[in-house]
Amino acid sequence: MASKFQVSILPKYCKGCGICVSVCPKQVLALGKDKAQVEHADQCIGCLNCEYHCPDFALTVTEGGNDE
Amino acid sequence: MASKFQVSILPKYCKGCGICVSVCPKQVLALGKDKAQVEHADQCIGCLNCEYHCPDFALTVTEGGNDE
Amino acid sequence: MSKKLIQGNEACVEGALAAGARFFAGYPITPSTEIAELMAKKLPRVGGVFMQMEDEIASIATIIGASISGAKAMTATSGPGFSLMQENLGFAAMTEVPIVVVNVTRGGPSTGTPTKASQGDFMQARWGCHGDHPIIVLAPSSVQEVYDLAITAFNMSEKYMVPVVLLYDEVVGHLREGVELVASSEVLNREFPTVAPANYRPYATGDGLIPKLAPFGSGYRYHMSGLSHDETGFPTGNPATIENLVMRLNDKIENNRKDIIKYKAIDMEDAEVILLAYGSPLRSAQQVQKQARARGEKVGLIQLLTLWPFPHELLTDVYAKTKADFIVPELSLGQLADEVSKSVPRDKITRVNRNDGALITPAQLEQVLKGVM
Amino acid sequence: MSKKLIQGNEACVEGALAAGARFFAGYPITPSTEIAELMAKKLPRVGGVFMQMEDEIASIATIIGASISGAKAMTATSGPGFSLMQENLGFAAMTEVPIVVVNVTRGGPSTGTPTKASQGDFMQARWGCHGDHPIIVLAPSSVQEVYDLAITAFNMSEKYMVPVVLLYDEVVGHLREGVELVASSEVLNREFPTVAPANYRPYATGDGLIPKLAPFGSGYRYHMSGLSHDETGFPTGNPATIENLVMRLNDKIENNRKDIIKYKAIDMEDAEVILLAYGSPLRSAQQVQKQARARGEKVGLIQLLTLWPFPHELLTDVYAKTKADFIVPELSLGQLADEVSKSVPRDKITRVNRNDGALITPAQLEQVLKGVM
Amino acid sequence: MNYKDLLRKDKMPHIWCPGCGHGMVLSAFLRALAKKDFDPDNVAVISGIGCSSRASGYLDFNTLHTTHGRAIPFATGIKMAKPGLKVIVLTGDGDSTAIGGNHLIHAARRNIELTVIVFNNNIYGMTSGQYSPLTPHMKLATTAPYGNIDYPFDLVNLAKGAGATFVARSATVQPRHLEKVIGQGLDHNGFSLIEVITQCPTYFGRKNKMGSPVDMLQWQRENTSTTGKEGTIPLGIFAQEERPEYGENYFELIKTLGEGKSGE
Amino acid sequence: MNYKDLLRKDKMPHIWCPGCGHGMVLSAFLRALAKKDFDPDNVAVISGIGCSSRASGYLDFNTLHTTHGRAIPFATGIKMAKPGLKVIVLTGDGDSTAIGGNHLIHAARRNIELTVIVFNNNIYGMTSGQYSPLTPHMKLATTAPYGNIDYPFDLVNLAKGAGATFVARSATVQPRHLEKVIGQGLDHNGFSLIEVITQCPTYFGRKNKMGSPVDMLQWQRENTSTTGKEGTIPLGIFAQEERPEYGENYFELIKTLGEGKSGE
Amino acid sequence: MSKDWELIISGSGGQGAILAGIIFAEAALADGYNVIQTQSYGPEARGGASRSEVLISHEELAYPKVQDCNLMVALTQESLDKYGSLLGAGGILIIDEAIDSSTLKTSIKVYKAPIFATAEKLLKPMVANILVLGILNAISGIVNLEHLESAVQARVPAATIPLNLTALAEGSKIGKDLASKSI
Amino acid sequence: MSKDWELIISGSGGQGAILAGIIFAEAALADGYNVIQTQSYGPEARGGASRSEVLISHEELAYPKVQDCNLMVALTQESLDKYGSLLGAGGILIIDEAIDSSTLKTSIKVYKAPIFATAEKLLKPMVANILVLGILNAISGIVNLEHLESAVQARVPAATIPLNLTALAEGSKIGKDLASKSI
Ligand SMILES: Cc1ncc(C[n+]2csc(CCOP(=O)(O)OP(=O)(O)O)c2C)c(N)n1
Ligand SMILES: Cc1ncc(C[n+]2csc(CCOP(=O)(O)OP(=O)(O)O)c2C)c(N)n1
Ligand code: SF4
Ligand code: SF4
Ligand code: SF4
Ligand code: SF4
Ligand code: SF4
Ligand code: SF4
Ligand SMILES: [Mg+2]
Ligand SMILES: [Mg+2]
Repeated sequence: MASKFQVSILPKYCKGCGICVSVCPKQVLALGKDKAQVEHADQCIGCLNCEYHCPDFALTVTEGGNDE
Repeated sequence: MASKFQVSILPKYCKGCGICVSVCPKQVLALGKDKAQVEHADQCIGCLNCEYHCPDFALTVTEGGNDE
Repeated sequence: MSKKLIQGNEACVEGALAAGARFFAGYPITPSTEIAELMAKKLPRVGGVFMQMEDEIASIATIIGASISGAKAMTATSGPGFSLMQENLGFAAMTEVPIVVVNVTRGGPSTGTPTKASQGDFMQARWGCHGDHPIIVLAPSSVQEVYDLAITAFNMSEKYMVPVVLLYDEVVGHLREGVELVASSEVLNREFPTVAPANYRPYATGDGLIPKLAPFGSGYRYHMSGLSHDETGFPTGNPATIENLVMRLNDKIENNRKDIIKYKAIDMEDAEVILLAYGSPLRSAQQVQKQARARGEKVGLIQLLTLWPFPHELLTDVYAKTKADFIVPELSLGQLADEVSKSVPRDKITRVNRNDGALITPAQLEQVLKGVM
Repeated sequence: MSKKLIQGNEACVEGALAAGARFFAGYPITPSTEIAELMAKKLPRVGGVFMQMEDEIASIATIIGASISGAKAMTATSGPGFSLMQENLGFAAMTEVPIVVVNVTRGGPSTGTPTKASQGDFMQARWGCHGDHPIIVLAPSSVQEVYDLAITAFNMSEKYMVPVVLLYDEVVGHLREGVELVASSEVLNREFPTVAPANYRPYATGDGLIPKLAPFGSGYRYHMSGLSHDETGFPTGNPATIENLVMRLNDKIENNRKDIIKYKAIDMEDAEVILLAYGSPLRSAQQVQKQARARGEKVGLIQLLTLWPFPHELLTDVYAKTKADFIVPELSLGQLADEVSKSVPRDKITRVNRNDGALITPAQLEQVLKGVM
Repeated sequence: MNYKDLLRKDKMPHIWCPGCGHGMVLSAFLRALAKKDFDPDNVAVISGIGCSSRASGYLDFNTLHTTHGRAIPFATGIKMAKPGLKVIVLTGDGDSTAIGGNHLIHAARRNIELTVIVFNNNIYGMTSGQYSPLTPHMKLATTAPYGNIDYPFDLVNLAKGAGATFVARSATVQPRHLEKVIGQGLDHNGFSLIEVITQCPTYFGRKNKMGSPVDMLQWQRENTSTTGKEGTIPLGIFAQEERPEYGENYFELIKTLGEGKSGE
Repeated sequence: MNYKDLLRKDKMPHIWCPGCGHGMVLSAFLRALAKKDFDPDNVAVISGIGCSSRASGYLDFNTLHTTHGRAIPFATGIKMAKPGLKVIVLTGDGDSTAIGGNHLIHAARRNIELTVIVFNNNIYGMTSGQYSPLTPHMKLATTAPYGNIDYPFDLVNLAKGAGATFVARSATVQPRHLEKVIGQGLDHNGFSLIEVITQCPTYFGRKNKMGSPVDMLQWQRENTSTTGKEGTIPLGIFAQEERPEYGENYFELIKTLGEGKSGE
Repeated sequence: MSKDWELIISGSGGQGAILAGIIFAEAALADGYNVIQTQSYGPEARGGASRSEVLISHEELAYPKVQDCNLMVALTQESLDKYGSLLGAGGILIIDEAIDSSTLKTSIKVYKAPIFATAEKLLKPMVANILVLGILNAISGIVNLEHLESAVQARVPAATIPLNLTALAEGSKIGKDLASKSI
Repeated sequence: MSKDWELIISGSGGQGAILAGIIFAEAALADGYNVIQTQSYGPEARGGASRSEVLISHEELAYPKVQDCNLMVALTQESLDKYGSLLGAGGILIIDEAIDSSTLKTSIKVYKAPIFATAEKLLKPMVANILVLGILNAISGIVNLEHLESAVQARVPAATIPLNLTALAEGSKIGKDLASKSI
């Protein structure tokens, strides 16, 4: 079942530091080759930890679907 | 009767600020024309207030007569 | 209007205020301190800001900041403080923020002889800071000139978006003379951008070479940096852009030498000997030149009012026409004479130097003149 | 002994240590930082002191203090930091305390282009501080020369009791070349007083003009001051004493120009064109001169190793003999060429300038040479 | 307002290394600011020189990148000449406490309204890893190859000792706390200083074998505390005091004298 | 040893104005020093620029009159290059806390063994009466003709905040207390700072209508106290802490590395 | 009159010699002269003999310092001893009656006046500097007395204006007396 | 052999191109050549393509930068794309087998080697820079292998010496192979 939160990562900004991965309480995120990526979108609880910890403004967590 | 303390003032150093006069508990000192002078040598109790307060190293209080 | 009897340093304040100066930040130092003291009195009364800073570095940084906010801003100091200001003088030159820095010179080097006159900062005023940078240096010799050139300093600073140094020695600073406190020239203000903020590129100057910098808070949001930057103000590593920047910064002054270089040349036509000076030695030169002419001797006088850029074209020209001998009196080991030697053959220059804090007297100059004639 | 492959900045450290430097205080700045870093490693191992200070002002003040205690002391910086050091550079000049200041130059003005080469501090090195002051400036062009001139810098500083500036650009600082780490010249140490403390007058120099300053703590109790002072070191307001001091400070350098001014002049005899340079542009000039001679063209080369005092006598002499055209390549708007113009007619000087951070290439110079020949 | 809209998008991504904490400080600052009522035209951000001081370039305000250590006096001039501006200083530990130390204490003493955010990564990042006045005793740096024998400032104590009326400390590992104290600093009527403990994995971390950025945050988690846990670096607000602001005093004086009146 | 024998008699009388407190500070300093066991050849006295900084010239030691504000780094170099010297800095409130503020806090932080005596007359005496960072709020000065809107440092707090291990305050009106705390400062193994409240009758006193030097001392008597009397400026020792001295740490390091060994 | 005046007023630190010079220069300026005023500055100014120089001319002035002093006021013996030799042959000297001028060139016209005695009579010795301006002007006749009065009013503290004007008037009287006697 | 070599070694930030250049220069110095090594410095050095230049000659060297590159190692496609055009006609290029060099001048002699594959085989991709030195030297024959070995030993961390020497040997082998094939 889809989460009501949408996590998006700007690959152009992401530097793959892994901080978001480490602070996500739900293992939503994982490090791909050099960049973070969303692995378990459905698990996101919208805590914003990832976005607030990202040093590169690469992450955005929005509520509701993809409507904006 | 003479005091056992000797107060000497170096006129070359004294700038007549009057500080020594103000801190002497025994009115030993007075301001003359532009310089401090010893007025009541016999009253000196050797408290050293005057010497310690003099900004100009002009005052010396010594114990015993004039022997050195 | 009647003349007022005021000191050089007072005239500096009056001139600055007349030019629209509304911000002063400084740190006291002899023999410039009266400028700060008078500014402290006068600025709050005209709604301006006076700040005494923790040191000279903060002083110049603060006035640059004030100018970035749109104020006409100034500081005043003497040699030791002027040395400390060099790094940020270069910043103002690089970012093209107009400021006026007054250096009332005293005997050097180092702490030297604080209460006596010297002209030992002549070269420093041009070359004190690292890197090729633009600058204008003006040098009054009388109290009236201090007033007038203080206005000119602000005008040139705003017009060319460049730091201007007003340089005069202790004698000129403390002398009292009658002065007409009427601006001899129109007050100029920097030009502001007219394009819409969205299209604004602060350092896009076109052929005029002079940027129109919007004051902070005026609706133009942009970036300023002391790093080599492009037209948008952002740092660049592009060699061509860097070369253009360095060239433009200097060309905006060099291309306007005619407007910037001020001097008075008297009795040049038939001159066999020319006295060339600025600052307090100029006063002796004036007297001696007058006396010599009265005696029928063919002596001319050049007074430099702009020191930098240096008027080489004038000297080359005058020398070509007159082949005159030059006498260069200065309160320094020969900084001015050395610069003159780029345009006038070394052996045509007679140096009169004094470094003891006292003035070069007319009598001393007469002696030299006799030797040369 | 075999050569070691090291960077210019490493050679600077090796040279300084070979010259006996045992004190370094500095503040990091690109492109000089490797000097501080290497000193931090090496000095404690030879019983010397390394200190990282709060800023450049503290850095130079601290090494002057260390030198007053008898240590051979040095700091290293780049343009912005060098600007901040000017006031106290003047103090060292005035009190005659030997120190060595390394300025590894980068693109200016202001923060400029920190990682690229420039020669924009040429004039500042001579004139950056207020007042007429003595100074020596040396300029290596190769890693070996950095090593050798670092030793020379300490030697001259101790011999003439004057601050010495070692000036080289980023390229020379970061270049790696094979270097023989063997002092090419004897290590000199300052002379200490021999008179009894009671008769000691620190600035009584006699004809040699150079004071024998006792290190603090060596049994001579005396006073040093940046105020104009007499032979005893105490402040004076006496005009004649002040004049003598300013003159002596400068004469001790000027009278020894022969010993101080180092240069290499190659193929002068029949030269029709002379390339004149220092620092990284010299490297291109070397190559081009060789190539030109190989082609049979009468091209000479002058490498300046001492920049200040400037070798005007050499240039005047060479020009008088050869009437050659001069080509002056430099990473600046023309500071060097302008100085040359005091000795060589302006129209005989071809300027090659570059301000974009890149080097003047041999190809670029060949082009210019073709135009001149 | 979305805090990311305060960035100059065309300058992004920023130049900071992967995992550098400076971006986290910037993010918290923008989030705090975005919650206030303000016009970006009236915000000025001033910085010195250093990795952290590159921050100003990424922000869509009036931004000024000054000389090393001098951001505060530049900001002082900007503020005093245009008191309506909200003036913020973004600076490094080296920029603000080494070469800029004097300006910091004097601005604190004057109580001029500037919000100063110190990106404290315990090192000079920009020049590749020399120790700073905030590098802990015996830590390694390129200029402290045998361990740093200097003692660091406690920046909170220094600012308080100088008379600062608002002093706080936070850390990148606590982005919400950080955002909150920056927000309070921004609201303070007077000089405010927020020290932010942040990580430089490239130099401080590598030299001192502190592992990845994630490890460095873990170190922060274990060694800082908002509750004063024994043996940790305390985070929180350490001074918050009302004292008339410098500009207020000054413009009050002008009013008293009567603007426009001349003479004595 | 008689303290007056430590003066350079041929330079006396000194240039200070009648009733200037600077001579009282100097006298107390010499009395304190004279009680110690020392060789004048191994004493170095460093000063900056100011009326107070002229003090060095009157003392029969190794004396150095430096540039304005920089006495402390000069002293640092002298001390580190010759650790056997007893190095004392005599400085003014302007010299040490305005232009020299940064060096002061950094020396305190490092805990380098220097005894710094600040002649605090609340004014720039030498340049004829401008306000200093220690001029009280709303007092008059030539650059504060309408009253000083700046707030002053509390120098004791500043030094403590910077990490100084010995901090004291005394006043010229208390020559015995002054002598005592200077003596303790001289004995301290590390950085010591003694602020001395002193009078400048010529500028601070005259501008602020404080009367004669005698009146100014009376003001001190009423407004300072060694017992923490409410509403007065406290005198006494405010920090006295043992922490390894900078030079000690450094020369220990050298020993560990093995002097004379080369290479890594 | 187109004679150029080169005036030196000297005294000890607190006597107001410099202020007197400024006031006199200001009066001369109001009178239509070109004027330059300078003063000794620096260590000398704090205690010791201090000196104010005033150049007064209908011609344009260039060099700002006294070259041939022809008018001098010395308020103390010390200052006369220090600067007296600068006064040229035929110059005018105004001094207190207690001062000894016997070592000066004989061609100098010396006016001795009861400067301090009169000032003390006015109960304020500190007005001696203004009083002496009255004498000086009465003897030299350089400026219009009204201009001198205005200059005094403009430069002394408001509360002391009446006192200083009285002193100036006293000085003028003494000066006229002396001048008439010496004719 | 008195041919002058102008070598560029380029790669991405962390690959050790600069160290490789220094080691090769050091070996050449030991071999009796004159050498100059320089590198790209500044923003480029932090991530992105980095570059080490080495000039090697029996003549004295003056200008310190590459003018006519005749020998090039590129460790990444990005660095070849950036610097490839600097390699002159007839020059030698050494690249990983995965890199595309099709856009270069045809006269260039391209040696493609399994650089990263071999390095990974040694379990340490980070030794690619040393491995490539082996290839480079085997193909160009510039320096005595022993000098190259000593230079490696002097410049890599002590713990990694054996590994790096193995990499160098591997590289030499590959280089000899390639050289022999290309004859
Ligand atoms: C006058 C001057 N001195 C030195 C430098 C070199 N410099 C640039 S940034 C810096 C230190 C930066 O450290 P910090 O402020 O802590 O910022 P970080 O890079 O760690 O974020 C130094 C020493 C300079 N640019 N200008
Ligand atoms: C770089 C520099 N700036 C300014 C001055 C001018 N100056 C000399 S002493 C002084 C202030 C002295 O005040 P303080 O240290 O309190 O000493 P005081 O005279 O009051 O004893 C100033 C501003 C200077 N000499 N050098
Ligand atoms: S924290 Fe940001 S930069 Fe780091 S990996 Fe996650 S998205 Fe990428
Ligand atoms: S919002 Fe929270 S749960 Fe969702 S991805 Fe981010 S950190 Fe994980
Ligand atoms: S205190 Fe000293 S200077 Fe003052 S009057 Fe007494 S003896 Fe003279
Ligand atoms: S020693 Fe005491 S009693 Fe004697 S004169 Fe001095 S102050 Fe007076
Ligand atoms: S060097 Fe350190 S402070 Fe600078 S960007 Fe990289 S991680 Fe951040
Ligand atoms: S001016 Fe003030 S501080 Fe200076 S000597 Fe006079 S009284 Fe003392
Ligand atoms: Mg940092
Ligand atoms: Mg003071």
